[in-house]
Amino acid sequence: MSLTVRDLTIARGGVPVVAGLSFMLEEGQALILRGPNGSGKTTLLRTIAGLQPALSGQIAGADDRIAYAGHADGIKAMLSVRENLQFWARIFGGTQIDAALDAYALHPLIDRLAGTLSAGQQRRLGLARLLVTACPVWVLDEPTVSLDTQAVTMFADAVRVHLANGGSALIATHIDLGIEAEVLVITPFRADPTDRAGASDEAFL
Amino acid sequence: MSLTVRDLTIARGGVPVVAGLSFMLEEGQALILRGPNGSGKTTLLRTIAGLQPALSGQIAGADDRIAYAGHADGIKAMLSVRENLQFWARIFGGTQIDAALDAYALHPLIDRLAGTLSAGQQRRLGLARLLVTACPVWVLDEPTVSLDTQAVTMFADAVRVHLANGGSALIATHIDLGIEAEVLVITPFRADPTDRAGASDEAFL
Amino acid sequence: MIALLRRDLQLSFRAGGGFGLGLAFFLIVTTLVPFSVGPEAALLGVIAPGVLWLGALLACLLSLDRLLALDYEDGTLDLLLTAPLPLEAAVSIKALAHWLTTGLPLVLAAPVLGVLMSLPPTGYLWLVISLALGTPALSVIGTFGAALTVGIKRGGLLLSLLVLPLYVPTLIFGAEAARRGAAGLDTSTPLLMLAGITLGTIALMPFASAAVLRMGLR
Amino acid sequence: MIALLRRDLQLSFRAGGGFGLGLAFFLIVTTLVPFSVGPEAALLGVIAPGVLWLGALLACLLSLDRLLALDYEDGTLDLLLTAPLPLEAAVSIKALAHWLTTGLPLVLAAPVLGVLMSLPPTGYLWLVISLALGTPALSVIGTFGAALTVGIKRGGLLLSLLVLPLYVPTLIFGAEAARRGAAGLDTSTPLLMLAGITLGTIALMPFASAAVLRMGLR
Amino acid sequence: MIPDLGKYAVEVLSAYAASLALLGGLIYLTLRRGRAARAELRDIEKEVGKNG
Amino acid sequence: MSIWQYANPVKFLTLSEKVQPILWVVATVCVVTGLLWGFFGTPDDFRQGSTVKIIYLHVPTALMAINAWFMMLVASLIWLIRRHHVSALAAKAAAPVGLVMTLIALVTGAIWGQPMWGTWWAWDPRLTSFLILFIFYLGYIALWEAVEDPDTAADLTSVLCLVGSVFAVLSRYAVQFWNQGLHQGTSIPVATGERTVSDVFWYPLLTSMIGFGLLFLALVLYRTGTEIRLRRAQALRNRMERRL
Ligand code: HEM
Ligand SMILES: Nc1ncnc2c1ncn2[C@@H]1O[C@H](COP(=O)(O)OP(=O)(O)OP(=O)(O)O)[C@@H](O)[C@H]1O
Ligand SMILES: Nc1ncnc2c1ncn2[C@@H]1O[C@H](COP(=O)(O)OP(=O)(O)OP(=O)(O)O)[C@@H](O)[C@H]1O
Ligand SMILES: [Mg+2]
Ligand SMILES: [Mg+2]
Repeated sequence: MSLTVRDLTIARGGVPVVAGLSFMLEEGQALILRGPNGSGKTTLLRTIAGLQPALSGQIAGADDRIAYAGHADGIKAMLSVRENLQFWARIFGGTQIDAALDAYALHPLIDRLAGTLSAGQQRRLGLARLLVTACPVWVLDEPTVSLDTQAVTMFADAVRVHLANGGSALIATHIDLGIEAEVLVITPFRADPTDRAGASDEAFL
Repeated sequence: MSLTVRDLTIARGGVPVVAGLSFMLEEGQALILRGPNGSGKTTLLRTIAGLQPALSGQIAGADDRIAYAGHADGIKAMLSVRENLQFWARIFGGTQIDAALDAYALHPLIDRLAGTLSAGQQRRLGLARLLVTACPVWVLDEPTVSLDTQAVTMFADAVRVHLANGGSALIATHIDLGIEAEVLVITPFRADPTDRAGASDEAFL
Repeated sequence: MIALLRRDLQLSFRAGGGFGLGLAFFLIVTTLVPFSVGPEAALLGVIAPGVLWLGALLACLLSLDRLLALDYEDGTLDLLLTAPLPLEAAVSIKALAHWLTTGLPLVLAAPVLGVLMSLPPTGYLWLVISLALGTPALSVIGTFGAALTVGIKRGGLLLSLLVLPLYVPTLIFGAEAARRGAAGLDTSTPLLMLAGITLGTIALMPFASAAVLRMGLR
Repeated sequence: MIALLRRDLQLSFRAGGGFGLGLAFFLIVTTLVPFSVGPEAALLGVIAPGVLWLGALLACLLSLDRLLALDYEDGTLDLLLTAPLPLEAAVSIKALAHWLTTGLPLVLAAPVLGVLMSLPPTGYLWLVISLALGTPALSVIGTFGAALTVGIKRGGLLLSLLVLPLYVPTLIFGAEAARRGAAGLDTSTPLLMLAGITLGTIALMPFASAAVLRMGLR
Repeated sequence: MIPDLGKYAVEVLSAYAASLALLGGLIYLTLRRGRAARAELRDIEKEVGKNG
Repeated sequence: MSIWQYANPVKFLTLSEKVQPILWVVATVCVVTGLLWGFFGTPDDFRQGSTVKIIYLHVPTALMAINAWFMMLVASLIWLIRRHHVSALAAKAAAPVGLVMTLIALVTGAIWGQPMWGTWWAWDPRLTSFLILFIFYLGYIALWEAVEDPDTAADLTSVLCLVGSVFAVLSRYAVQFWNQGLHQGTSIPVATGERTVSDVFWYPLLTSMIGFGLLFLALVLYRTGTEIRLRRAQALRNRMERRL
């Protein structure tokens, strides 16, 4: 089943930021989202993940199939790496965390409290969480922030494996990830400021 | 006056992470700090900024000359961009914020509450803060996280101007900044885990 | 769901997790009362049931700001929202965890503090019963307040302001039951009312909390 | 330094800044007391000075967790530490801002709440005087507590726990002065002691707070 | 002119004074905020008109 | 043509601009007449003396305090169900008015209580419920102030208003139960005897009540207009910013 977005308009703070966006994400495919700061990437990803409502347009194939990873990783400083991963595995109905630990070379850190990890190590843990959710669609917002080159490779490999298994990924980023994927630049879909259809401010204009 | 670090050993969480590190940062010079995740870059920068004590070694030329920018930007969500910058300008004894606004193209956002900016816009504001402090030594920890390419250029330009004015900069990063500068890789200075001289748990070994 | 409960309990026992802090607060407030109103045992005995109830309520209240805000800050709430788990259930579990780590210890500790406050001997049983019946309502109502203020930085005080008036009926019936018990009067009416409030809030509030949480996270 | 004071005041008046919340908490706690101990005016009148002091103290206490923690979370404290401003001064300014936004309103509101609590008429003046003398000490001591717990996530309850014992002397003398005033007795000794505590803490605590803060941020 | 209020003059007058003061305050603040809003909107509308 | 068309802010503004002048005039006339008539034109009560004149302030404001909350409840429901911005903003606009009405009722009651009962305040159920209402107003306003996004604020405050109303009713019963608990029957007869107000007092009181009702309406309309303008200004500013 593919993720289909049709004629989507989204707003942030009552202002539409992206309008008329359509795309389709097939199984086994990755899509890289690009656009300058403030162009609405985060807003778009949150909308697709179901964290905020769209102004108009349809999103199909998203329900309960999405693993979202934003700027915050949902990691408890006072739980160990193992406990953090196990918790998320259970919430999503799984139990196996070994594959995730392998993919991001977290075995040496397994009993460390997550709060004592460095910025990049924490990020790796956050990305490992995706692997235990077993969700087919990954929606990732700047996943490689703070990662060193080696860890970026780990991430690219993990994405490739995920795609090979029939998963798909939607990734917003400013840097090059080394993943062969289509690129969607959202700048052309910048919402026309004079067209405010559906925005919560619309009524006041 | 230059920043001189001699035979520095630093620890994080009671464990030494970097040992025997020496370098010198002249006026007008920039130094890029590289190393994989968890190699101790953040710890080193915080030590140099005076936020934590070194285990051994000397740091000269750092007192009251350092503007530090870490992962958190010291930005109040409920103050506008202008108010945030003005506050820091006043704290550091200045008043002019126009140059800083220019350098990071913040004029259009000047009356927005900082909390409503996108990730990259907030980062730009955090970097603009460096310009109002008028401190000669910049100590920056992954400054370009979340920035788009255009903003990275702004940052590189700002650093170049700062260097041309006799300032200096010490920057930890994983990506390429486009600044001509010496690179210091800290991997070789990784502390020997069996040698725990000076660490807080030394006494127990 | 059990995973969530387990994690919440686990976290509360970790350093900085706050288990026992509510209890300690209860203890301290209760000991401060004699300092402020004077040490006469007769006076203290009269106000003891009320003060103990109020102290328990405040201790409950103060631990509320950790209930959801921590999960909000580190992104756990966003992720839970996208997880295959109804938010109503998640919210109920969190309220349950809160009660287990805060309310229950308070109930068990109350008799000890009763001694400090010269509570009349007849009062102990009723104090414990009324607290045991009433504190679950405090946790559930408090979860609603925490959900309302989840997006607000350090909303602790605002949370108190919103939640305290909602606590009024529970407090009135609870303290009334404890007072009547201490005075040797019949306690059935207030206890019944208290039980009614607790059951009602447990049944209905999770829906309000989940709704409010969805709005706030948007 | 004036910039810091100005910013703190500005922030407290902004949305979510918490100005007035301490006051509201004071009001609510005071109204909850009759609900828990019963409505008799005679009884309330006796415990009124103590309850009002305790309420003011708690309101002060609860606003402490915003005092430094917000600045810690967004990195402002790290930056202030590297700024050319003695940390002792910064900490004092923060305590002053806290008193202006929390303590002072409490002092002014206390007489109104005295009415609700059937405070004897002779008590008003002394209540206000004792609060005016005592609340600055509460802010300064509280800043120390806030500095101690600054690195701890949602340390609000722990903070309360650490600070409450430190508040005991202030509370004892303050409540004693108010009680004696209400009873028409001589209040000079407790008031003198109270003034002494306030002056002493204002002079010395900032050093302790700054020292503790430096350690905590390490 | 003022009617004889007997021994309760203070109470009655202060009740009226306090109420009118509160009402007056409310109305004053309401009007002030209303004016400010009108002025702000006018400025912005003018600016918007200028820019297209 | 349904009345929902006035849920459009602009239409609402136009209409309320038209109605307001008349409304203000009538409200002022009624309030002033009622108060002057009551103050100058009525005799003293044989039992309460001249303090009975306080009734012309106390009762209308007490009524409006409750009605304002009721109006907010209705407006909140409309917002939650039909998402008309005007109703959310009207609820926001009404809250401070209700707060002041509650405060006036409390203050005049307290002043009245001194000569009548010999105390400013007693924990009588009715007074107590009013105090709780006051606190609900405070919390409601504080929540509006604390949430940045206006629509989220509207959502959250609406739910608070609903849940708060349920608990307010509960509190009312709880309080009634509580104060009869230890004392059989309070020694304080609030408003007994006065229920059958004689005509001399009734007509000025009625005028005053109508006046306060209209005044409330006028204030809410005006304040809603203010809120709409502020939202509109913000919307325009956002739009300009985007264009830059
Ligand atoms: C702080 C003190 C007081 C408060 C908060 C207060 C509050 C109230 C409230 C809430 C109402 C209800 C309005 C209604 O249900 O229609 C009311 C009505 C009334 N009050 Fe008071 N009251 C106070 C003191 C007094 C005193 C001292 C008197 C006179 C002895 C008084 C006389 C009345 C009268 C005559 C009414 C109208 C009753 C009716 O016909 O509905 N109140 N007051
Ligand atoms: N509280 C702690 N207790 C124990 N070890 C810690 C603690 N905090 C950090 N560390 C460890 O210290 C090392 C240095 O961390 P630091 O944050 O300085 O790394 P870094 O070079 O900045 O890495 P990154 O590129 O990921 O930001 C890491 O290996 C980390 O795991
Ligand atoms: N609360 C808010 N009120 C008004 N505007 C907002 C608010 N939050 C965000 N915005 C604006 O919405 C736009 C989209 O923000 P978003 O975070 O989606 O951008 P982004 O593409 O993720 O940028 P970045 O690359 O910097 O993370 C930005 O221009 C931002 O300034
Ligand atoms: Mg973003
Ligand atoms: Mg780092």
